[in-house]
Amino acid sequence: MASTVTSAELEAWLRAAAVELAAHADELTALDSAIGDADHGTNMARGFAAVIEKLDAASGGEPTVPALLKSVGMTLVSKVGGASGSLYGTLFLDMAKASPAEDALTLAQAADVVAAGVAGVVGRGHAVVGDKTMIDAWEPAVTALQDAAASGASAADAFAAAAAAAAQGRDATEPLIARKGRASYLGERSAGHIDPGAASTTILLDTLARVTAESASDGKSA
Amino acid sequence: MASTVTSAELEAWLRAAAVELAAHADELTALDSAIGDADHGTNMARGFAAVIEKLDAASGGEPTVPALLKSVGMTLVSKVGGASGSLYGTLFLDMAKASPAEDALTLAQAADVVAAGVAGVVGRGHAVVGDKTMIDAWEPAVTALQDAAASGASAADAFAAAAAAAAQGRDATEPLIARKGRASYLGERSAGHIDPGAASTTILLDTLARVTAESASDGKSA
Amino acid sequence: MKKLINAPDAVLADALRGVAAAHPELAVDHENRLVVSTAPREGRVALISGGGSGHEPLHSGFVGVGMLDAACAGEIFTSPTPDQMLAAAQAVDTGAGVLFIVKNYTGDVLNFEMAAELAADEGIQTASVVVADDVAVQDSTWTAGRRGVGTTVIVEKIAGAAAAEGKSLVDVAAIADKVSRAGRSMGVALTSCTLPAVGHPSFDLPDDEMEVGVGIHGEPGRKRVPLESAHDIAHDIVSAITDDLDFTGAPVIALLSGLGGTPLIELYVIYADIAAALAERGIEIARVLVGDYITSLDMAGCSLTLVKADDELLRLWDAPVNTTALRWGV
Amino acid sequence: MKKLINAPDAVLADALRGVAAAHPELAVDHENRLVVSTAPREGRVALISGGGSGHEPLHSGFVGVGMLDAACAGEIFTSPTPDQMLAAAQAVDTGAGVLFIVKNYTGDVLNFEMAAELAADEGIQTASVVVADDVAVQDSTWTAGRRGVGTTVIVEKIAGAAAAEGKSLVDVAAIADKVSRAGRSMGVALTSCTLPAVGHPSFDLPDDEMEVGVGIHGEPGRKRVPLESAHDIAHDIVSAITDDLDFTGAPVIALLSGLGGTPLIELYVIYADIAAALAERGIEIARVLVGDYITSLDMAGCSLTLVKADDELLRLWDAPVNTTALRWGV
Ligand SMILES: Nc1ncnc2c1ncn2[C@@H]1O[C@H](COP(=O)(O)OP(=O)(O)O)[C@@H](O)[C@H]1O
Ligand SMILES: Nc1ncnc2c1ncn2[C@@H]1O[C@H](COP(=O)(O)OP(=O)(O)O)[C@@H](O)[C@H]1O
Ligand SMILES: [Mg+2]
Ligand SMILES: [Mg+2]
Ligand SMILES: [Mg+2]
Ligand SMILES: [Mg+2]
Repeated sequence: MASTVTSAELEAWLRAAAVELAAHADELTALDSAIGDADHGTNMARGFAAVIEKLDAASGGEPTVPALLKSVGMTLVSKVGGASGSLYGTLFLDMAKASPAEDALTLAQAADVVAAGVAGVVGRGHAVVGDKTMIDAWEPAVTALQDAAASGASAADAFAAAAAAAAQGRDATEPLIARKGRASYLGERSAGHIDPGAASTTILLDTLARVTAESASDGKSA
Repeated sequence: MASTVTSAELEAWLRAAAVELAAHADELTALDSAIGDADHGTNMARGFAAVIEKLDAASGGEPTVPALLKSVGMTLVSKVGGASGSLYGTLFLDMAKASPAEDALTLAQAADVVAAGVAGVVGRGHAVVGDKTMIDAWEPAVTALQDAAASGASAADAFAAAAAAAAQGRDATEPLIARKGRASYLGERSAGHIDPGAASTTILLDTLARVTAESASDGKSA
Repeated sequence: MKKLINAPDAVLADALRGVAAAHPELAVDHENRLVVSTAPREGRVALISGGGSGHEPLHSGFVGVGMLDAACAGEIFTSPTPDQMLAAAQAVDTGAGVLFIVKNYTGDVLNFEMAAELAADEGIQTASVVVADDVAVQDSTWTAGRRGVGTTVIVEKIAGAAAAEGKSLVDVAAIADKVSRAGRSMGVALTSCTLPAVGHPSFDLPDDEMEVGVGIHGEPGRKRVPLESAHDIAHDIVSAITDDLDFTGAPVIALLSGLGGTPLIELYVIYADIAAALAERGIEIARVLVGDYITSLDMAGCSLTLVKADDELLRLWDAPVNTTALRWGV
Repeated sequence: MKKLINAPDAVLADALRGVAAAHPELAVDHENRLVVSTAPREGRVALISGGGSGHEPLHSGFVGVGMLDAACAGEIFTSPTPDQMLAAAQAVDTGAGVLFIVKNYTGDVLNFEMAAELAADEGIQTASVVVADDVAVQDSTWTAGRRGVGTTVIVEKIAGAAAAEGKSLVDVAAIADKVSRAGRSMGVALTSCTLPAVGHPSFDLPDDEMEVGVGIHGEPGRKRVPLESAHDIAHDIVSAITDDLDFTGAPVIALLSGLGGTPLIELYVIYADIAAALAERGIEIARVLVGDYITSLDMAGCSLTLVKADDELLRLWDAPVNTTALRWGV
């Protein structure tokens, strides 16, 4: 039962996430149409396509975890734009900063790294849970991840728990009145819609859970 | 059997024509949409509304025929605009010039007056029959009117013949390729549509026939 | 119909009130529907243009120093009337005479003709230049000829500069005529326009089609074809224009105008392809304007105008101009 | 969707090619999506703005003498990125520092913040002014605050004039901030805009309704109501703006901008009513622009901006400016 995450797994995650985000781009944009400016799906798809390009272009061996995360963060910052570009960019850049220069992280380290990334997002965007942003998905995900790591769960189970918590957080944004980001301009009219950034967060974590589960079963079957 | 036309009859005609043109404005504009710029109905309705205003404002007794025609011509020139404004304006101004300074015209005089007006339109617009313009209605109407006058017909019958000839001329514009006016820009695509100016000409002559017929029967019954 | 208006038949009067409110440096004659420059004319030739409304900024946006002295505003898409033009001539004539700049539409031509007769009666000398530059229309002496479109803007600018230099009416008219003959235009509509008084689009254009060679009053063009890319549209209209007149070997003034409902970003997109198509043909663009200069109410689309110039015309083009829609050097 | 484009994801790159082709006096960095002024800067403070594309002429149309030194173009409706902004700062900094003019959207604010950090790392001094003038949005320190709209144009013009006078970064930033605080805006949409990448309107607006207080990205506004006359719309937006800030007793700079799909004639129609509504309230309009200055792709509608000025701000407003979308005195 693997309780580590390797950079190879992270790379597999990013590649799978790019596919998922492209597949869900219209859905994310539709959410952003309702309470934003109809570009979140396009932004995320464009950003992650650039991440894949960067991965494909990278020569040499597997990078360390922080090198990989930093490269992703830089790419997102320079290719996504909008609020999500700087926020997802900050997430990855701050995860990179918190990560030991290794090829793999223990689950406990991974939990701390994600927590550091999310703290970076909060530091930049000043959102708290209940503001109807991606933080509503990330905060419970971090808690679930840290709890799972502390209880000795496998990486796959831990990320599954994080993804489930994110999904709950995402759904919980629906009735909320936005206090941050573009949706806040709507005041009460923002209620009744799911936050697009919380939805893309959940896609990222769902994919991470799936990829680590696949990798765990590959490991077992191998 | 009246074979004169009085300025009172002409005024009754103009008032009735204003009503008819307003009622048919959308129809004329629809014709102008197909091969022009969708304003002929609005132009004619606006112009004749201004004529009525002018008639209403006129104090004193019945004007002479040329004074009435000139006032109408001036009003059309200054209120209609577009091709039809200068052409219908010229029609009335040149009819006024050709008209003896009387309160009534004999039918023969009336035929000559209309012919002079139409000659003025031709002089200004250089259209010949077959160019798909109002001339396609006016020319046969003038011929019919002159024939009727020569054969001693009543005014009502003569104008009815003129209106019928105009209607025929109007219908004959449908297959033609326009060579004058805005419709000429369409080349072959102008075929298959009735010319709006030929249609408004027919409305004017129809109304004149109706008004002189009513006035004749009023005269009989009186 | 969704428009910022009060009533269909009040559009023109209201718009003139707006022009007056926004531009105190212009004199607006509401009765005669004239926009008149208050800049001094000092014995020089005066320029008057006008036409149906709905093509803004043409013509009122080009009234001012170095361009028009007065613009006569007709009803939407309807030529103004001779009495308006006469009033304009009376307002701006200094004794040096008046040039009428006329777009080649039967209504405009006939009304300016009547105005010239009236002006002559009043002792005002006039000359006229008729712009007929739309290559979408077959040229022929048997018909009304070509429509007048974008070249009008360039005629107004260059003739305005010539008048400002104190040239005689004959000379100003000759320069205007030279520009007029050297200009060619072609437009493309992605949507119809909607006249306020009509309330629905003037023509039906399916969602996947466009009208190539459309007129600025929504007159049908050369053909209706499936919607093309900016690149293909650019090549189409450049070909149509350059097939009609050889634009190589001389500096060219280009005008890419939106038709009223197309945003600037799209004009720049297609201008990139137009510039490339012109370069391919060895045509040298010496001056260029991109924006809304001659529009067709809310129509989506654009029109391209090229004028074959020379050093003299470029010098006059570059001369100072100060109007609400075109300004430089002052 | 009917647009003059080649492909939804090529719009920005193509438009920048068009800007480069049309305006040789501007330097376009296609890699970094920058439009940079080639006019000399001579040791003075440099001004940079930027934002999502689709609001043209904002910001690239305001690059040039007396206004912006560089504009960073984001994807359609998406803030540009910090590396673009850093590249712009590196291109225009003379050592006197750079002012970032930022519209108050989370994306723009965060990306310019990151850019300021990167610039500091490179030894470039920056200051930022954030414009948040849209009265349609409730102001609050608990939210993202108000959106930044039309006042941005006026900040760019006046700060540009201050920089041209050789004022220090602190002083230019202070003037920019003063203008920003003195400005209020409100917009009305008659139709939605359509993003090229989306292909259908961002929101549904029935044929007989309008969105009052719409954002320039199609963000819903204060309320959706039956379509009103220009007169009533004018009174609505003037009330909303003047209820928020007292504009009496000082000269006011007014900007009436079309949103991209509304023709100029309609802007003049409603400006007549706006001018009347302002006069009724005793507000003195000292300067006014009517036209497309800050747009929302092909949206039909308009936005009104008022800035409370004083003699100093009017003097800076009147200073020479030479950009593709605003030009006078030169
Ligand atoms: N201050 C903030 N803190 C955290 N997340 C935010 C903040 N502002 C916006 N977001 C997130 O960004 C998402 C919008 O991203 P996107 O649409 O790509 O950018 P933009 O709003 O600039 O168009 C929102 O759904 C929300 O989750
Ligand atoms: N040269 C001409 N001679 C005679 N009639 C003409 C000529 N040109 C146009 N017309 C008439 O004018 C009509 C159009 O009038 P209208 O639509 O009011 O003016 P415009 O064409 O300026 O919009 C045409 O249908 C045609 O009958
Ligand atoms: Mg968004
Ligand atoms: Mg017509
Ligand atoms: Mg007309
Ligand atoms: Mg965005």
